[in-house]
Amino acid sequence: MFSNPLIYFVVIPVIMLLGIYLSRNMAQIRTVAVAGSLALLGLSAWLLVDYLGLRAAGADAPMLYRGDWTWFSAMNIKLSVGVDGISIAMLLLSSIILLTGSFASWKINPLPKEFFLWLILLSIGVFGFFISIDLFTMFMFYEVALIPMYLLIGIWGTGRKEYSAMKLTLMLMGGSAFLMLSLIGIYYNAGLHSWNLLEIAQADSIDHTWQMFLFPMAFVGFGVLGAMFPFHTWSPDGHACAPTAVSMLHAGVLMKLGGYGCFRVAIYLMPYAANELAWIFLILTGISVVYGAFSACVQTDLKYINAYSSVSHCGLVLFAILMLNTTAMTGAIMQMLSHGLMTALFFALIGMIYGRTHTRDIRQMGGLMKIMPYLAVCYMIAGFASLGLPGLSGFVAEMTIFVGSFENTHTLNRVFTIIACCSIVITAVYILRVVGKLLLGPVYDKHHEELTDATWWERTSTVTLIICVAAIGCFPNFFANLIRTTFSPEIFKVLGM
Amino acid sequence: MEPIIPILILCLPLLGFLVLGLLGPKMSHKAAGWYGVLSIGTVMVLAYITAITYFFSGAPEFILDGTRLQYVVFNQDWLNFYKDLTIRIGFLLDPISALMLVVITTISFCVHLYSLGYMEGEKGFQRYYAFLQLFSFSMLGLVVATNIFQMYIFWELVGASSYLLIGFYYQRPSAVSASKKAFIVTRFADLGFLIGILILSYYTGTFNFTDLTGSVLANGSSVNNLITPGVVASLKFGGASFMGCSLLTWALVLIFMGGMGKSAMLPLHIWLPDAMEGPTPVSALIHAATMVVAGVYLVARLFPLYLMEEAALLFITVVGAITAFYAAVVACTQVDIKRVLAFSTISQIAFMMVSLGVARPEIHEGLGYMASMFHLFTHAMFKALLFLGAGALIHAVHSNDYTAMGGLRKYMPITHITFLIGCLAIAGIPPFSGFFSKDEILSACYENNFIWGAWMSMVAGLTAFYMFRLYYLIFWWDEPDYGHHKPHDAPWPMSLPLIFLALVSCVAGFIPFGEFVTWNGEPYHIHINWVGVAIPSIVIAVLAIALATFMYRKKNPLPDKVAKATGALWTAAHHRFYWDEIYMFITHKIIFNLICKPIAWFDRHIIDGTMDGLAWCAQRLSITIRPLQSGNVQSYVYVYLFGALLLGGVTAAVVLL
Amino acid sequence: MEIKLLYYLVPSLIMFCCGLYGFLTRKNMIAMLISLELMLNAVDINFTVINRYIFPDSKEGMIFTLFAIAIAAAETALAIAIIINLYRVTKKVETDEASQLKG
Amino acid sequence: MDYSQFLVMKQEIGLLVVFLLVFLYDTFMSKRALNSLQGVSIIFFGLLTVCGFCCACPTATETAFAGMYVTSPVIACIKNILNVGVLIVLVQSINWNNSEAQVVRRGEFLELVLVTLFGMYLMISARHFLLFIIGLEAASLPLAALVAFEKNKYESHEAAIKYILTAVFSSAIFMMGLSYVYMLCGSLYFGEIAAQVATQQVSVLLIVALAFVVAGVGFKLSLVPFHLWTADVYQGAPTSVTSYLSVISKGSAAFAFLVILTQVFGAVYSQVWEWMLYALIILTITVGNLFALRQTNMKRFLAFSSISQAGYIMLGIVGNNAMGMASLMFYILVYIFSNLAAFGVIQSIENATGKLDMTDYRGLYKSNPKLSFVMMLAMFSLAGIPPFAGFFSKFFIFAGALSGPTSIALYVLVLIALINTIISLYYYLLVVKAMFLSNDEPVIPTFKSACSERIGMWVTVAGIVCLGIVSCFYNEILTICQQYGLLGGLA
Repeated sequence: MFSNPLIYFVVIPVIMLLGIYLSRNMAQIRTVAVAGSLALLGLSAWLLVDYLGLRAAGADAPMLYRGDWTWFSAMNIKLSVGVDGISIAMLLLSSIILLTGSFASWKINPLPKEFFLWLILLSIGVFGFFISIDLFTMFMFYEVALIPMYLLIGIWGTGRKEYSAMKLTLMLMGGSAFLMLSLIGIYYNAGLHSWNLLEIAQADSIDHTWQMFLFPMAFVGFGVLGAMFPFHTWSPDGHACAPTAVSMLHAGVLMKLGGYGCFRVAIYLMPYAANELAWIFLILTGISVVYGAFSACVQTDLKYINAYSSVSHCGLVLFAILMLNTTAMTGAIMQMLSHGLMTALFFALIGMIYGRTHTRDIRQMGGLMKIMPYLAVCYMIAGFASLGLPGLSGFVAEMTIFVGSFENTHTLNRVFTIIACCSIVITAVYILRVVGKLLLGPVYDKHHEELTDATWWERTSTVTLIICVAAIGCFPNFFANLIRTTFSPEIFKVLGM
Repeated sequence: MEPIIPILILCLPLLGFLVLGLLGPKMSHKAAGWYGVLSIGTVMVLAYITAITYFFSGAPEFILDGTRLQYVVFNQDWLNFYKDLTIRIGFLLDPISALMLVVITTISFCVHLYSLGYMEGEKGFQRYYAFLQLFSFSMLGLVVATNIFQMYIFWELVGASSYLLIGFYYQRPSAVSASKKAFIVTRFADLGFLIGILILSYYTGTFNFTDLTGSVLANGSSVNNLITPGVVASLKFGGASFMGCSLLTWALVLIFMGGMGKSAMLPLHIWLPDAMEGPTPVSALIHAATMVVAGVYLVARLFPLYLMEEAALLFITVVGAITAFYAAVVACTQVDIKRVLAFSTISQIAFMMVSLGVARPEIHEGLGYMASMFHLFTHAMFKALLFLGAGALIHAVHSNDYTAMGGLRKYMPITHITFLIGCLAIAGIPPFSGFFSKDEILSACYENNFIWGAWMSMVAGLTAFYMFRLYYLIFWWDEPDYGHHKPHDAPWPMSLPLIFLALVSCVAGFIPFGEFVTWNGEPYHIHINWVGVAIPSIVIAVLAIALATFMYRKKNPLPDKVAKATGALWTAAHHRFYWDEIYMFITHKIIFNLICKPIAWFDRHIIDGTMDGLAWCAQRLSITIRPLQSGNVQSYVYVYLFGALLLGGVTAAVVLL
Repeated sequence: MEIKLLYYLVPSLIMFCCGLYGFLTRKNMIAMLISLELMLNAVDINFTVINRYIFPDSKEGMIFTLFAIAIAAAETALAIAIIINLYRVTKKVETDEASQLKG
Repeated sequence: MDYSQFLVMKQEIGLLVVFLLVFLYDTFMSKRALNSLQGVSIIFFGLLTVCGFCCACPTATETAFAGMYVTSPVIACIKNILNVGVLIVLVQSINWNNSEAQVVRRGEFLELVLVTLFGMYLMISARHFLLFIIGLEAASLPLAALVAFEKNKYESHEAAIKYILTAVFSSAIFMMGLSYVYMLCGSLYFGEIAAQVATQQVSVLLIVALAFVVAGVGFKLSLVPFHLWTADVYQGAPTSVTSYLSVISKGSAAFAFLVILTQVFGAVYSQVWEWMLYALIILTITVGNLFALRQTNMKRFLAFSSISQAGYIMLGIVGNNAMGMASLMFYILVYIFSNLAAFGVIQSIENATGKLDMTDYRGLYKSNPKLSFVMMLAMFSLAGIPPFAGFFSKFFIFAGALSGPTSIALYVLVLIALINTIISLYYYLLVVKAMFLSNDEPVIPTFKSACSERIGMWVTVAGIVCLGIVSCFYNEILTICQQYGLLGGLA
């Protein structure tokens, strides 16, 4: 079991949990958190290289590093792991954000130990989800990732934290209720006595009528986490109240679980229904894209702006997935990466600004460029990434999505593609509105003039993220190939390509 | 051709941006400034070498049987979508890109040099140079694009660097809002561009310019006769149409929409006057000479495609003609000298657009195309000259308004002479460069349709009038009180570019432009139609100048009277025909108040309310059924019994009936 | 006159319902207990006569009745004990009094 | 008569022996020795539990007394599960039972508990309604005495009187229904009734009788609408008794319910009681949840939570196969551990400070981090959050419910149940919120729980953490059920 590298994505966090449990002071906690996340990052980087090597050497299985360990033998539930390019991209993303999140919560207070314990439990869920290919294990890790949010927001959050934490948890769990039913339904209706999604996809034996019933549930179940309209309402409140690292991890990684799940489970296993019912969700996600952007235009709280922006961007992910072609799918995964990184950057910066000014209301701030140029410049870069400036990650992802979506010749798809394209303008509006209000112009509050610029750990965190954002933006083909060339043969069959 | 020089042309400015951006704060002003100047100077030399090689080496890859060819120096895959649909980053050499290389690097170099004096001592000097370098990089990338998506990428980048430079004085709210406006308006236009690209690329399966336009070019000069039906079909997307127009028309019009945004065509022009909030050298570089002509360049780049859809060309012509007239009228009434120049820029770019719009292969072998490019070239020089001159004036009197100027010819002779040369050039007085290019444009217009010719002649007259109005108001008119610090000519880094550009404006007209740049690469021999076009337009220009002299040479009440007499028209023109107010109304009142706010309200109250409402319902329900648990054991038993009987009764009824 | 099964079953049902009625309406717990006893006895009658009339071969019903009687006695004893305890605390044996735990 | 038949009843006899030993110890030992009474009985009972796992386990289905009594690995398994639960209850109650007010009655507590357990054994093993009734009453009546245990507390009496009156009423109804069944089938043997039901036409009488039987057992299980006594009794009874009532009594009743429905009335499943069960499940889960929403008394809150949990347990019956049965048993097992963990904390706090209200739990994490941690795990497990055992039991119970022939109605039922888990998550999180999120100064001061209570909590926490992740428990139960379940052992 321990000869499989993937298992260490769960083992390392478990060791981190132990380490933090045994730590006596803040320095030790930080050491464990940073060392552990570095180890995870190293592991994912190694995995990336090794994976590409294996693929280049001709490994053409849909998933590599496969491992199966029987768990509940009677139900044939296994701990099955395996990764393809998409999972690796997600693992890489998660470890980067965990690392930067650890830096961003350098001075977390109160109860630092508990904070990191929950944060790492959350990351266990995330990593476990991305390496699993067994529906049961996947679902279990999915829920593991959800529940620490309640405490993380509830204890360390700000504002209406109790309400938001409760709303977030209940809505996400509501989604997972649908999901659970759908997964059990898939298991029984596939008739394979197997939870392994590769086998189910291969057999494609789910009855078409049942697909029509199970697909919407799976899609909605994951869609809630992917902030699909009208189930997105947990996101603004939740993000607004969450502490920095949690916002980063949640918007950066957890919301990606939704998109990943929609792709991996809903569409992969039920292609017939995906084809038949895509239009419903296309409308919903298309609305998400524009709706989130418009909503962001009038918000005054930085985190709300960003949360609505996430609704819009994540809506684009689901939107692209529903286009059911490789290009759009590639774009969706790139958008996940891109959005994960840049939104984490955003939330990190907002946390840093909030830590200094003690307000997130853009009406009460202004001219921060003069006071804290480093943070302001980073914010601007994040903003540019978000509005899709070439050279940063947002652009390549969105363009891939648009080109891919336009490939779908159905009129409805075309119309919604054009509607979705409009988001690039609206995004520019709200991003520049914030930049203009917050960073530029005269200093609003004279008391702010004494504030300091970023400290070294804040710089580490932001620089890491910016480098990643720029890397994707400058060398997109590397990532596109990583994702595209590893679409397993089944998916091509599914999509009729 | 070795790719090393082209790569350096692109990389040096990028490197400059990174070095100045990252290390700038640690550098002295002087070091940063000179680094920038040297960097762009090197690029200029390299660009000249490239252009000269292209035009004059006569190598078979550049010219074949007298026809100039498109030559792809390098083309690197950047992002592959599907099949052959790939974004590449490359370097395309052809007449117009070589021309643009020269124009951009020249103006950019002048501006870099000029800024050494103009921006001296400004806070953020290094940042300024970094942005200039970024802009130069993006603009160069744009003009050498080998495919439409590369163009789009750099198109966005120039937009961003324009944003950064307009907002350079970021503590000034007006600069911030101007930069925002510029970005958003052009972004909106880019939406059209993007959709156009999507349509075009989906149906043709390629982004490459050589594939898109090459087939047309390869089949000879006369599109309508010689293209094989198969090529037409593939480019016309098999006859697909939408709302009465072919999809190709839609694609081309949408792409042109991107050009309308960048080139400030009506109704997307509103950002350009505001963009004057940026430092004046920036206005000279970006908002007069280079970026704003990107739209023209885009149309020129895809010109063979446009030829296939005359409807699209007609659209361009109409938009250009209206814009040209509108901007010229507004320019007559503005107070801020930079705004006058801005509107003049809009008007002149519209000239180029019209020229492209009226160009047809059968009319003087596509004269309009050549004229447009010619005008682009000369306009870049004299408009940069005018802007830099304006910068020197502003530098001297610390105000943008002509009311603060007057009689400056005595104090600032170099500025005066160079500015006058610029005015003469733009007014179309021979032998200055503007005359030649404008003359070609008017010829093309007249050849296409008399109406366009007459209309554009009128605009040319207006141009001469407002430019000399400006000239007189600055350098003659009445001298305000300058106090102790009399205005004086600028230091040499600022004067040198002025003199250089003035010289260029004097002689550029004699370049046999048609030998180098034509729509299909075959040389065209310029001949001036003195009787039909040139003489009348000179006469119009002279008359207009005379009128301006009469009205503005000395302080007199005539201008006020004229303003009063024309009343509403003058006020409207002064307020730029209320376009800003209309936009304000649409964006704030309609989009912000009627879309964004209701959506936000809907989200908070309906969507969120539904979720909270579900919770509330559960709570209410919980309270409603509370009496069930009354505490009295007999009521419990009632419920028990009732439940048991109901269970049995209903089941019996269902099962047995 | 032949005494049919029904002649037993109907009265026993009536008895059961009387007990039910008493249980639901009487406020005094002792009275309620008596009503309960009535119901249990109705059940006993049922078992006995069914055994006697329909399935006379075995004695299942009879034996069941015997046990049921014993159980009923135990229940009553226990209930009375608890009622007495309650009476010690509250000096009342009405059900209305014993309804403080609710909601 | 062949007295060797008694040997089949190994577990019952063992229990009787333990009961007698405790009784004798209680009666004849000196006052000082009585201080260790509960310890001694726990040791005895522990031995019995261990024996139940090792040596007393039948390897096949065995019957006695002309088929009135049956035992099989499945039945032994459920009894063992109950034993474990009782053992934990006994350990947790040491502190309370040795308290001054309690000391005169401490022997009775143990003896009554053991007697009720004996009744439950009979209920589970019975294959004849006479034995079943005896078991049922033996399991119910002593509980009334236990509920009334705190003599100087008014609530205890009120709870007891409500319990005994409803219990007797319910058994009257049950027996009335039974008399009709007897009339229709002529026998009280499960097997014979089942044979008759299978051959006869469905009649009104049968349906009414079935409804009455369901009501009678549903009372024990506190299914809505037969549940109204539950909250009051749970609140009024001593906490140890409440915990016993909520897990052991409920667990045994659930299994008995499964046996009666599937073994006796299995033939009319789809015709009659499938829909009854659907209605009951939906009502039970929903109403239980809705009431639990606004409770502040912890015991009352857990009472309503246990009502809705009973609804989930019922889902195991819907599957009507070995998988469903195994899921039901596993659910009971996990539920025992989760609920007892919660009650352990409540009891510990009640013993130390007398506080029982959720508002008193505010800021508990600051003063008693370990207790609140245990409570949180219990809540998460009850709510079905991974990686705790509750998640697995819930998943399996849903999977079990859907394992039968697929019908859309079944999916809708499960969907409603799943949506209800969100409501339940809400109120479980309310407890967590009070303990962790509240910024108020803690009402409950820092204290050290008694050793026994801590042992109890450790055991339950271990169960919460391990039962799910370590797969052998569920695997084992499912294997037994598949081998000796409906077809082999019970028919």
